[in-house]
Amino acid sequence: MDKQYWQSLEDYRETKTKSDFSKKAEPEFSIEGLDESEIKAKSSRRDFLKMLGFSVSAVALVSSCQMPVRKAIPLLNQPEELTPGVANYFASTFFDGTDYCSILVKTRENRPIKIEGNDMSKLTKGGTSSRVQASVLNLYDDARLKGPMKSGNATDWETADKEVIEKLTVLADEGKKVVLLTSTIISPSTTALIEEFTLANPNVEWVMYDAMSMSAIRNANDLNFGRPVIPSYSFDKAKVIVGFNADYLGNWLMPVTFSKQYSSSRKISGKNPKMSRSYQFESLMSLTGSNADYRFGIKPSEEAIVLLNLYNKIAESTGMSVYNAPKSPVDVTDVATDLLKNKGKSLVVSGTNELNIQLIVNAINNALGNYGTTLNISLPVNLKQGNEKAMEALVKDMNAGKVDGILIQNVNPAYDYSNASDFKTGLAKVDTKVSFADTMDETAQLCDYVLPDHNYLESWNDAEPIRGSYSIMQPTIRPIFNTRQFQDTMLKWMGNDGDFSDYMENNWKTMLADSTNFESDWNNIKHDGVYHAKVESDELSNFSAQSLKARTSKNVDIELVPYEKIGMGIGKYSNNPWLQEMPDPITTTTWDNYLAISPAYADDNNLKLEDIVEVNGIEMPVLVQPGQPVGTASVAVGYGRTSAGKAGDGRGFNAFGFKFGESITINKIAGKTYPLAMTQMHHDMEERPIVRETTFDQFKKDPKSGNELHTYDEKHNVTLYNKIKYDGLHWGMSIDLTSCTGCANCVIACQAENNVPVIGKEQVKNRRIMHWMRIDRYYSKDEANPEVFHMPVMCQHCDNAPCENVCPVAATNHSTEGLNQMAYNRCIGTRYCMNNCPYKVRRFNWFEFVNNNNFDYNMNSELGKLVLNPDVTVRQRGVVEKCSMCVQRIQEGKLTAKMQDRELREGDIKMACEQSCPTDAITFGNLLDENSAIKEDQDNPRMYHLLESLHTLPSTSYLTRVRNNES
Amino acid sequence: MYNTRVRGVLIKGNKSLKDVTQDVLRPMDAPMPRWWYVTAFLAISAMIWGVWGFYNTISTGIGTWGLNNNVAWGWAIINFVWWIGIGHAGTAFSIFLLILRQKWRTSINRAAEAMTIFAVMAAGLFPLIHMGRIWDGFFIFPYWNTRGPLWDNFNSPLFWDVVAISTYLTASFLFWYLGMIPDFATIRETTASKIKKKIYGVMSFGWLGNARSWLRFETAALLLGGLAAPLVVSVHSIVSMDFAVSVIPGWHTTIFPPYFVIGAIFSGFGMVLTLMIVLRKLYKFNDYVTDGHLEAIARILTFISLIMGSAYLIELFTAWYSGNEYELFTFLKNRVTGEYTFAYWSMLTCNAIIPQLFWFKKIRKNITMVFIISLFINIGMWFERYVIVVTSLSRDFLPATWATYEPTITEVAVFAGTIGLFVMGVISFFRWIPTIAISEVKSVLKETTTLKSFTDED
Amino acid sequence: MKTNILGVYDDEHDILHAVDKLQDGGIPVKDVFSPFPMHHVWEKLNLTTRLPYATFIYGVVGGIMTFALLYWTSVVSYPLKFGGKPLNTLSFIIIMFVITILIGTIFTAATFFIRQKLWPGKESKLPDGRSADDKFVLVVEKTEGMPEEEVTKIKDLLTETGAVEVNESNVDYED
Amino acid sequence: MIINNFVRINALMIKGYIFSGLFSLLMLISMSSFAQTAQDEKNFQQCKACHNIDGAKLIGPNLKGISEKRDEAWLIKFIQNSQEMIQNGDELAVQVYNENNKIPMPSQNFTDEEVRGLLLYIEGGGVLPESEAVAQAAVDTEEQQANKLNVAADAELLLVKMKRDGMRNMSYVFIIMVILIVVSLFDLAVFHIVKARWIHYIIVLTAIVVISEIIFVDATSLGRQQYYQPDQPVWFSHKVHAGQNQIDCRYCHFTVDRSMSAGIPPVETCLNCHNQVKEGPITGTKEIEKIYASIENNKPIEWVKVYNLPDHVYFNHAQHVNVGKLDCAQCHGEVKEMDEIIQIPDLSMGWCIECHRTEDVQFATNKFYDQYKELHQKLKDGEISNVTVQNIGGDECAKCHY
Repeated sequence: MDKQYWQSLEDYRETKTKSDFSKKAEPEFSIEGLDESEIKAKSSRRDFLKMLGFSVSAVALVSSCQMPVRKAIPLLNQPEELTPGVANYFASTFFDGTDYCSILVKTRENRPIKIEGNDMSKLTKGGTSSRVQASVLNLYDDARLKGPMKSGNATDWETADKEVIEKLTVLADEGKKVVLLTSTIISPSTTALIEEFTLANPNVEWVMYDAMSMSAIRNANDLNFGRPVIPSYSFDKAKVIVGFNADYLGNWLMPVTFSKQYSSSRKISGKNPKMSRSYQFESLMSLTGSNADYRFGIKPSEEAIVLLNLYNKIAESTGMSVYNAPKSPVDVTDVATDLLKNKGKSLVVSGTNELNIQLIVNAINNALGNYGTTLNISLPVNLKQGNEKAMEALVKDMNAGKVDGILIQNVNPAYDYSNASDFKTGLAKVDTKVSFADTMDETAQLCDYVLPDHNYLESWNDAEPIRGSYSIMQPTIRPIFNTRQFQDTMLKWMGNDGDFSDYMENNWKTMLADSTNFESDWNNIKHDGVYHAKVESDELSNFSAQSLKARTSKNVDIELVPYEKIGMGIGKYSNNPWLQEMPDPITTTTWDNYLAISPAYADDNNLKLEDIVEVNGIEMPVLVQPGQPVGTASVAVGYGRTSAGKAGDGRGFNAFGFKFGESITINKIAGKTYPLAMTQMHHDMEERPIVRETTFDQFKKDPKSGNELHTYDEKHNVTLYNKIKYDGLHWGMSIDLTSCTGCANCVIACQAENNVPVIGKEQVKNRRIMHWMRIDRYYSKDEANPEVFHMPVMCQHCDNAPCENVCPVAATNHSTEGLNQMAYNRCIGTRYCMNNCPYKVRRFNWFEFVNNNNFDYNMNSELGKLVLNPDVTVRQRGVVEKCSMCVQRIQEGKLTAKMQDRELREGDIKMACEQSCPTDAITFGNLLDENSAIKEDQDNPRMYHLLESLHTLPSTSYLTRVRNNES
Repeated sequence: MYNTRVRGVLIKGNKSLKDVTQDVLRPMDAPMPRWWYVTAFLAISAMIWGVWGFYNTISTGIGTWGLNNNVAWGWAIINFVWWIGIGHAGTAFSIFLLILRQKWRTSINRAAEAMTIFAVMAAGLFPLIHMGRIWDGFFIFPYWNTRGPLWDNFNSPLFWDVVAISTYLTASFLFWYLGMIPDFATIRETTASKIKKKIYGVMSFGWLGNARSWLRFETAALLLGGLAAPLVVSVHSIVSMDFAVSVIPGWHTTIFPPYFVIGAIFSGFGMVLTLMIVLRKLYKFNDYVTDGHLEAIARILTFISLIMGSAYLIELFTAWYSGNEYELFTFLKNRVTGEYTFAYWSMLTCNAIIPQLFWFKKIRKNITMVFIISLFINIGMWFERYVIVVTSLSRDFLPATWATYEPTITEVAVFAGTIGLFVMGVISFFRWIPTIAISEVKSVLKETTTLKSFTDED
Repeated sequence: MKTNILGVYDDEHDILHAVDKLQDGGIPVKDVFSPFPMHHVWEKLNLTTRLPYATFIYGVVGGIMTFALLYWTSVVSYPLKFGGKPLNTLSFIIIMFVITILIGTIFTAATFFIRQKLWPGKESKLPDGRSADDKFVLVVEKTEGMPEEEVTKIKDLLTETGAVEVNESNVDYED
Repeated sequence: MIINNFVRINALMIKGYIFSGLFSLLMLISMSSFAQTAQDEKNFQQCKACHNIDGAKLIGPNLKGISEKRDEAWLIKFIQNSQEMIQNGDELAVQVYNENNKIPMPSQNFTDEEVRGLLLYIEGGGVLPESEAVAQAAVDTEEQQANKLNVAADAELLLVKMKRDGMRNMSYVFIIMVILIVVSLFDLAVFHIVKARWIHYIIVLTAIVVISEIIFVDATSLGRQQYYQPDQPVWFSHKVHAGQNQIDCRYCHFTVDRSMSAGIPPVETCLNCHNQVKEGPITGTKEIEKIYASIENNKPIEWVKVYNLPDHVYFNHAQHVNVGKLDCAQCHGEVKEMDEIIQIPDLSMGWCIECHRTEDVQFATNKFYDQYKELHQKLKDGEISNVTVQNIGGDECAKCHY
């Protein structure tokens, strides 16, 4: 173990001993096994090897020179559960104020290195999203605050506590208004704590704020059912799903849960396959729209019209009141018919935060009898509790000088509030400003005190995303910095010296009042990470119909649609280089946002990719987006952070100022361009059989439909040599293109698992992205409303691998288990294999991506390197790398089986991409195992290999894309 | 080798043996001409720039080049193949014409062989520099090691390349040097300078020139030539296998070996033509390198150009006839009409069309025109490699991965450096080594002067 | 000390006649120095070389050795699978072919240099330096105790056949 | 080369064994003739660390009346190797083990006679007859014993020194060779002192061959650390612990059969015994003090890692020790004879592969291998006689490099 690093880590937590709040001492951070990764991090050895190659003789002369001494530092006291070199998994919960996910945290030597999905959860069912996958890197973010700050200077907790408590006491005594501004809080214990706090301090008002609010749904349900709630949705029970600007597979409410549900209703298997049908009406090309069976482009202002027309069509046949509606721009008869055919088994959702629209949606769902089946009001979703009315009032009050103290937790309105400048001027008028932000974000900068919260991987918490579904967040690492959990701070201020984990446990004692053995139940819950309480659906009050209306659509030039990108969301993780570099599933753009305009508009106005336009005083690059409805433009929020950190600052522009459906004028700035780094520049399949598709009807008639070429190729492929025979093990993977939504969760999962470096915008622009797996996206048919295909491509592990033949130094060859192995240290970097790979899945280390100031991302930071997987080599400059089919996982699985003296079982080994796939599109297993799922996929009539006419005999196969539509 | 019948007069001006010695050696004794310094300065400048390119590449990484995940080979491989092609002329001249008993080669083969050596040296730099980890480059040799021992992949065309090119360089060098030994002895015996006598004495290996040594010499030369003859075919065939063995559309084709060999000879002859015109101009070797020689080369070039043209057509035909959509796309959509039209049509024009001008006797006889066309051939052959390497890679099977390629300044620097190296090598050769094989010319002198003029034959 | 009688000729045809004449006259011609190879002389002097046989053996041995190496390394010593091909593949032929030539070339050249006793910096012992330029030199050994008239006869014969100069030389060149 | 060194090391060790064995035999013969001698008291020093004869219970139980409580044969066996008995499932032994917090009693290198003497000594309450006490002072065997035990280690150290000096000599040879080349070339070109030129050629050629060999060998060993023996922060003798006291390797390196890393024991593991054992036979209290210092200062001991693998290699101890049933000594050499650890193999890839090619896997016993149906069939058919690691892909890249 390297000394320097050790010391610096010590520095990081030199004050830890002082803050004695975490009495459940997590084990010491450093142990012997860590050295593997450590060596990688310092790479002194690699430098040495480099020297070796350069001048052998010169070095040989002085070969008495010493090798670097490596220290192995054992633990003073080794905790029982910790075995150096063996990974531990802890069930925990990801919740950042917006997204919820039940997770397992993989730790090595007590440092989290990977997030996996938790199969025990009934909500997320082992799925994650790219943001969840990348969140582990936030833990090792250099931009995190190292300790409490006062007016921009470091202070200590005693001082900060003393001063803040003093101020708050004064404010309380004077009865002046203090606002606790938080993100949505779904933790019952935290809620209890905050309620206790507000009870003790009646001058404190608690306001929850969401950057992208969904309060209209709550308001509509309040009107319709008398309950201001968001119902829980069951996409799995719906036969027909109609979405209106609701990107439920990407960003809307609970994308992981919905993806699981959606894909489960579209799994084609068995003798009588069933498949749901999805319609999507949207004003931009969203991930959901790209996967929908039918997609319609509408303007934001037309949404209400279309919905009302749809309602009228349904109402006509169900005998409900019909309202006046302008003529729909889209013919909704077919949709209505389809919905009516599936009454009670359909679902209509809208993502537009407009009361009127949500009322129509509710009315339609009511008319279809979907309440109680696909929507459940009595099991409400606790996410998105933010109320923009309250927020507006707060900003008004602040500006009026009516607020004297503000405590800001987990929100950044100075950046993401639609009227951020008002918020900022208001904030300036507040006397006492305390932020609990863990980085010096835009809001924290304006605060007097910044009392940094733990990262969620360092915290205790619980969550109740949907009534009755609980999950637990537990720390998986000792706090790296001198931070303190927000809840602990609250407790401290309330004069409670206990810490939040005790508070939480007590809270759970009351919640589990019936429990006969709390200790064991509580331990079980902590072990599983989730707890599903038995909830009785309460009686549903009658639907109280509201009058519905729709204004005629505006006749303006362009209506703007702000949206969240799959990776970046609301910009909270702007400083996460993994997410910044994650190619957007639709546009494949990295590192930037842009104004997406329709091809027709681009032609008319002579705009092309990377041109710069000006909208409302903001200059932005243009991206021509097929499928962007005419008369609309869309722009992603979450960019343009100014105080996020090295990776996030100055990326793109801030689009939070734009309102949904705002009409804009686009002014071209002639002669100026702005480079956009995209990972894919050609969007047409060129009529090649790459993604094979069929429709569900055709599939039912002939399961081989769309895949006729497979039979042809199988028959026509001849070979000089015999096929390789495998004994015992032959790893294979299959990817169901029908299930895959292209959400890119797997891309980040792979990056986290395999130490894939981040290379920055410029190199992405040079088409050198290092991701071992990419998601190819093709458009076909109509440019104005194309069909979209997502296809994950990684190394296909061909049995007749073209790459293996051409490596002169035998650095890549075939294993007896069917893997195409790549020995990095043998590679001399001729790049011949990259050329000869027809799938172009091999990656070259064009530069040294580790410890290189030109690539100042997580691998150039002592802290950031802690996320590296110690089982995977960090590749040197000049070597080729590629998907290894997570061979470290294979080896680990085999070893476990051997140690347990048993044969390998299905599910022993899961690939990083497979494990957390929210749609279960990826299957991995032993092709020689007759009973395995992968074998079943191999025999599936939909199975084909990518570019199988080349007779590369890949071990990875694809299943035809089936769309449930007519064309 | 020496005593074969000759078709016409090879050496004009009724030279005596003494004249030959003096004519060839005169430039070596003359004071350094100004053009030599100017050229050397330019060449060394280019080499220094090239060294910068090398340094930049090795210290920072291949990322300093314009390559990307899809186009992993670029200028380095293009230039490598181009240089290797040029390097074919020497052996082609010496050995093919030797086998074909073409006597007129005697006044050109030395220069052509020298060109081979320097071109192959320049070419050899590219596989080196283009390795990602040049410091581990020794892995490519199958030497006894402590890794198991772990050997190489003998299926890899790159390994064949390494073997073929080092063999070619070795064989060419031995052949070249063997041929120079008698000439060094001539210098040793005729020069007035003591230093020269010493140096060339060492280099001449104590050559005697008696009957037995001539017998063994000629046998050895014939044997080396005979051994090297298949190399001329095999080296570029193997280079072509770098492409032909792969699966990439536009590469994966059986026509490549003959097509590459012909192309190599084409570019090699083109370069020989360029160099001989310069040499003859500078050294006033008009009597040795006669118009007849140039015309003979021009005629050969015309013929090869026709082969090249038909190869291009056949490529298109096979692409169409195969019905393979990837091949079709690469040839018809990408090369002929697509993004790389310019390169494709430059190649076609320079290689297949312009040399057809040699059909006209007037152009054939006009040295300036011949010189210009020879330059076009060199450029055209460069474009041919560009078309092969870049167009195929940049748009292959999966459209999602398609990427374009543009060279960076570093790649240009490396190329310029190798040109500098080549030029420096050639002018050093001009300066310090007899540019015409004295003994060979002498052997044909007597027989040819008495016959009908080679150039006036029609 | 060996002494040689040298006849220096200007013309290659003259010296060929001279060789014939001398041999007809029963005078053994020891050697002929020329600026370029002359087949006729070799025939007259009955000179042969076995270099081609050596080359053939080098080639055969080289080819077999190469195959042995390739086979041993890729099948016996460390078998690795590449691209679904058998361990012992056809592509060996290419390397065998090239290496055979390489071995043949290097060893032929080496044999030539060794046999001819040529090495860098070897002292050259030419009886007459001009034979490397434009003269043809006929060498007749003046054996120990060769009668004077015999010497004169040879010298006359040389002059007769067109020698421009007739000299005696003590240079002991190694043949 | 590697194998040669192994053989040499082993040969030296064997010499050491024989020597020390003879020595102790002599000692024993001379001692065993009478009971309750000074030697018994000496031997009891080893017991004293954990046992009182009378008084408070230390790590182990009190020994008063032990001969009556337990059968003598059982006692002898237990004292000589308690671990083995426990592993063999001797009920009483397991019971004793469990009663004493599962701290194993280190095996004692006593003969039966010695143990009987010890038991007599214990019976007598730990007091020597007066005459013996006098004799004890005369026989100061402690030093001798230490010397004896060091013989093997000395042999090893000698080898290391030889190797290191050899390396240094190699660089001298290198320089001499270069000088030789220069001198002979000068002589060849300028001085002509030696007339026969073939002598020059032979000298130059030989020198070139030698130089190449040196460069090749040195370049190969670059980045390797064969015979690496760094000074450790604590002079810890594996010979005393693993050799003399026969503590099982896994007692301290306890993660070896479940983790990739064998694990360096936390200081608390040391304390299990060194709570009581406060004085060592060789260094006295000096080194053991460091354990207490570490605990007191809350600072772990920074051991220097000896067996370092490059970062592109993945090695798992559990795979080899637990699954492959390899003995530690197979890779680490006779640690039991080393004071400070020295790296025996060169840890080259060839060294790994060599073993993978020859070593059998637990093909018949481990159910994991049942899935290799073809191999099982071949075994059955007698096509192959054994299954080595190589047979199941043990020489493939991705088995270790990923």
